[in-house]
Amino acid sequence: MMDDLVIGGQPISNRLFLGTGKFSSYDLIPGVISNSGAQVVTVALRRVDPGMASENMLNFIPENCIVMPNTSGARTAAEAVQIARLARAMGCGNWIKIEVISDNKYLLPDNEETILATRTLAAEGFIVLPYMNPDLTAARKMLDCGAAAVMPLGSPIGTNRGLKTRELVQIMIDELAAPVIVDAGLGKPSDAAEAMEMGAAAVLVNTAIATAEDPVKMAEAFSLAVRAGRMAHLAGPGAQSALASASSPLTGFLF
Amino acid sequence: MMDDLVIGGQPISNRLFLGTGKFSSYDLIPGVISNSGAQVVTVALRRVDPGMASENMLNFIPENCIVMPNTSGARTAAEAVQIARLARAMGCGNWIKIEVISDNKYLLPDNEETILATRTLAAEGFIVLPYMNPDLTAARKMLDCGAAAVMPLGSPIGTNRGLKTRELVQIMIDELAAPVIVDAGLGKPSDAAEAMEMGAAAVLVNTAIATAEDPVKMAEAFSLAVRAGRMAHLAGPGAQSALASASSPLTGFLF
Amino acid sequence: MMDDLVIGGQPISNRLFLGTGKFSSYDLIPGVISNSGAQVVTVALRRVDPGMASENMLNFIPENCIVMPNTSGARTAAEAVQIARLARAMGCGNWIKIEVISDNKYLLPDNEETILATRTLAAEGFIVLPYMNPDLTAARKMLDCGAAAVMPLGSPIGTNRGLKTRELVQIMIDELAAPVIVDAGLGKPSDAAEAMEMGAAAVLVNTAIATAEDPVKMAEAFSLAVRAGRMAHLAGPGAQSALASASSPLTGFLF
Amino acid sequence: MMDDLVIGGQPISNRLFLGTGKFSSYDLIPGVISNSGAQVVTVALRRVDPGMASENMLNFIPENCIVMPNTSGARTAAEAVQIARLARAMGCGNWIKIEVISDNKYLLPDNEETILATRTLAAEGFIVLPYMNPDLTAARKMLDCGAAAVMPLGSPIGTNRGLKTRELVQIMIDELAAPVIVDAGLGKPSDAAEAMEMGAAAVLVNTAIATAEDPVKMAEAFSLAVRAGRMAHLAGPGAQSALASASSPLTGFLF
Amino acid sequence: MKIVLNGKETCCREETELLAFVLACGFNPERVVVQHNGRILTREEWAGVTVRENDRIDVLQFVGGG
Amino acid sequence: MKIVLNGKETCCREETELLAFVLACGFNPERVVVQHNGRILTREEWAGVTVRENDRIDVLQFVGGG
Amino acid sequence: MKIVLNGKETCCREETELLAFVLACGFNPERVVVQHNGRILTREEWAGVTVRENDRIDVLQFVGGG
Amino acid sequence: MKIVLNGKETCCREETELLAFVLACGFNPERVVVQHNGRILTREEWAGVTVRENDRIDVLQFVGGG
Repeated sequence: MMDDLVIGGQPISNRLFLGTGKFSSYDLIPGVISNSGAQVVTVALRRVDPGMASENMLNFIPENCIVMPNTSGARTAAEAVQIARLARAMGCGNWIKIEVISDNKYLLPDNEETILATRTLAAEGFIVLPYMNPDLTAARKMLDCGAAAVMPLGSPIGTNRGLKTRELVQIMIDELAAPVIVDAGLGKPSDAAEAMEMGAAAVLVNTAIATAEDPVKMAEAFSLAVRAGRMAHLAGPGAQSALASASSPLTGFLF
Repeated sequence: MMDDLVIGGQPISNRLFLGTGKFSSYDLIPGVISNSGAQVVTVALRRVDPGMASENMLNFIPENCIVMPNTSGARTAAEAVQIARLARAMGCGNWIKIEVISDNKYLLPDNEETILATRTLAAEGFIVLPYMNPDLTAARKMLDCGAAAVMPLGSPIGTNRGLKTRELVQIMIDELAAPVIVDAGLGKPSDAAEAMEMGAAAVLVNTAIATAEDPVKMAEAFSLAVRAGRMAHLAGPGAQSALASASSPLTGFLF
Repeated sequence: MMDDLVIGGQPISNRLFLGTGKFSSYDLIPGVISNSGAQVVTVALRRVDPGMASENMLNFIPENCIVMPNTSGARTAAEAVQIARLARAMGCGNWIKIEVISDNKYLLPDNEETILATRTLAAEGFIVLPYMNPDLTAARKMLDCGAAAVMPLGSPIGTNRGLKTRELVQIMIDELAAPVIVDAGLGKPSDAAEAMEMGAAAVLVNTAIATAEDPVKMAEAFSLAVRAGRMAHLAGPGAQSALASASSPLTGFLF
Repeated sequence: MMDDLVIGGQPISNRLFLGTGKFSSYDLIPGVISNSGAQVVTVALRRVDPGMASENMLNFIPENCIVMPNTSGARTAAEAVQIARLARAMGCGNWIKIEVISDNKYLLPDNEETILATRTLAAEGFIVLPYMNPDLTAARKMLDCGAAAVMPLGSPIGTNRGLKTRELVQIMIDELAAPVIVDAGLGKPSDAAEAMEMGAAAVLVNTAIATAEDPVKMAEAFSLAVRAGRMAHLAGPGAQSALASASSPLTGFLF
Repeated sequence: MKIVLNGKETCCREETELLAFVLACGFNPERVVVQHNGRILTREEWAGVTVRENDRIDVLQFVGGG
Repeated sequence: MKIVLNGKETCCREETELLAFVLACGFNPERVVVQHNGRILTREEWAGVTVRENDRIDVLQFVGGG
Repeated sequence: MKIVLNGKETCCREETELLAFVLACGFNPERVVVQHNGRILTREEWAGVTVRENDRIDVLQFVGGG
Repeated sequence: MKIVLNGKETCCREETELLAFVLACGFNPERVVVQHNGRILTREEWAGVTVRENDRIDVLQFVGGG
């Protein structure tokens, strides 16, 4: 398609990336994916004990989706690298969302370790999308190390607080040639639309959908908003002005 | 349809109302209407001089649209009433957007005169939608006078500044049983989505679409955003939190 | 003094007006007034029953303060007028803050009734300061009726939510020759400073001070902030820019 | 004094730090310092050519001020270290503001290099205050390396755009035991007051004062605002609420 | 004969029926609304109204507006 | 004898001058304002007004308010 | 015989091929990935690896995550 | 004799003590700091250092900065 986002050589027409955590039941996920049309879906990797009768996450994700495992649980680059390798051994492709977090309260990422992990994993052939604290210089380093895109946070993970970092994210979008994907914190479709209007390449949403009263409907709402924001970005918004300007003609008045 | 907005007895499924001013050519309007799916379309009434070879505005609006003339040019209730009556004599129905404005710089409305005009026109059988300064008490009076909805401004007309009056508009939405339609100032689809998420019944957009580089595409973007915002409102957004909350499980970590 | 605000012929050098409601004890009020240096102080008028051993509010207000009674409790212009006349009969001067409120949840004022009360009371020689919903046209009418200043709300009374109405208040300040005093909702000294930077003539603060852990210290903080904001307004702030501009010289670098 | 900020063993009672760049004349600086009461003053180090009859910057700074040279011009940790050592050789003490910047458009810092420079300079006995992109994890590393405080930006240098990074800065303040000083971008006294209310230990302001029409008056305005914000932080602000709460009593109404 | 058309003084040959006047001016009757001395007329009324000296006629149409 | 004091029906021994009534109720004349059957009285007028059966008396004072 | 399975000490009857171990534990080989003494194994390697005393085995699978 | 002063090639009559060089250039010793071939010198060291062909000398001072 004309306006596809291409990452790792794969064209992606739906710019809403979907996280699969926190849903009250995996059974919701197929509906969420189909209603949103998401093509990129994140998962986490966890130890499973014998006898734990957990369902296979992958059964709930359509074949044609790109599965992007994250490295949640990693506190260092080395841990992230190991988790990424394990994830790849699952045989679902070579995309990886790097998450290196040492702060348990706000789950803010460690950019320095994330740069290191990006270097290693990109060199090993992964399609690397690092979750990061918004920081132009750090983003440049990640891209220099081979990241396919950078994913700055809008606000802390799971807070639904929206795009609180817009000042720094806008600069990243304006200065970087690579895709900037806003990940974490977007709470409402209007937040996602705003990110896209600013020129974000995509957004990754999880909590806002998973914690909605009706996650399937909310997924569709986010999907529409992402399309709206992208379309507005392409349509070239009119300028803001301080003073009013009549929308009806200023001539031919009866009075 | 299940989620129609009903005004003046007419079910309206598309909650994006469209203004038709400021387009570089009327030829854009059919595309804008069809791409947005707008069902309610505003027009203005102006004197036309002999020999002025202007095209017939109405030819550019599909038959099935509701035409909502505005009373632009009115500085008093009496003037608004006369313009409304003239507009009705055009034979396009009895909807009227009351605009009474004495401030030429910010085009801010005169709520007091608007209340008076609402009373008269509602009594004469018009479907009255008053454009107003956001004000709960004034809105209550307009509704008591028979307004079918109230239309507070988001920011001054034509500024594209967005929903700067959200504090007062949210209160109106929460307290009034009647539809609250945000009119004026919305500059981007995300603004429209936010208004709808807050519970607005609809939004009226003109300048943001007419001044976009590609108005037809922007109209579609707004239409998607309005649907997104409405859907999110119905889907029940999750709560915001101050602290982060992991979207991946907090157990089963490898490290 | 050089930068005095003059209202009703009285020069006022301290632009923090103080409300006296909600303090845990009247004993706090003298400290609050002296630490803030407030010169205009509001009070309310209430029925007092025989045997109610309440203290005399006025004993806690220094002689040189201007006492500005409010008309709280009034739901109509007529009630506000009667309360104002009673307040004047107390013999503490002829200032009056008009409050006409019919909404008990958000305590939003009725601008239409407030205009009527302003007309009557100004004609009777009161110095009239109407509390109002921010609205340029309504403010013009109040001033035409003889108001000495207008007092738009920053956010609903007692919410400490700050200057949520800045868009409309800024327009009022820019367009009106008379003093615009932001009343209600300011929650922190930075809110007050911002209002003053925008060109407000003064601010009226009550809840933010009365509900602070240390009201006397908070009163001083507000007083400093009001001075800071006023001084900044007079000092002519530099322009904002989108791009950075080094604060250290761009020549003579070692590297 | 009771509320002194202590950095590098030195008690500082005035929490407005002052940058000295961009003033139209050094002659303004003594007035700016005395009117603001600033005790910490930044300077830059630059090559000087023979015959350049420039005045001695230090003559304009009172003896009792702490001079804090910055490392502007450094693009790497090594360059910052060399500039810091040169600055110390000037004999004005051992404070140093680390600035490592490779982005010339937004002047955003390089946190990774800044951490390295912090480690080296702290080990050499400098009192190190790194200018940084707001990032909790990077700040922790700087503090672990011996930084005396961290100085996240409010918005890009010289933009006067205000505290656009409040979300990330608030987290830093809440989580770090060390002083957080907001540096760069604060445009108005209300911005400074807000930073202090949030719990910032100090603010560093340059452009907003230097580009004001009256820099001496603006310096005083900032100084008042910083005191106001600090005092409010200590006074314990009351809570915000969604609903209104009357500031006058709800009993004893006449009507 | 002088009339005031849309607020401007205008010359007119002779008294004439409003409908004829509207057509003579080149207006499309389907798309305009007419006010005669401040009174709004339905299209049906045009045939029965005569334009006379000093009459005020306003002819309005819909245009793009917001 | 019944009067309405501050909106509440109240018993009163006998007709009395307003000033005496105010003092008998324990009000401090310096700090209250009085309305008699809806008419606002100055303090000087209190001595000349008699409180009678069914009169409505309102006594108000300043309290803390915002 | 003791091994460390997913970080917890676990008893095991005897030395066994990893593939058999995985199946015996009830894991679905298609949905898990296994790390043996810190080395990530492909599924093909499972048959050739023996689980011995004190080995560290980690078995992981995908779960919902953001 | 050529030296590099502040990054620019500069001519110099002859080898000279750094202190003399600084004074000859018109710098105020109290207000500048000097780097000689990349080594930062204390003011005390100036007297003992000779400026030679191809030396790199940097002379810096404080200026207004933020």
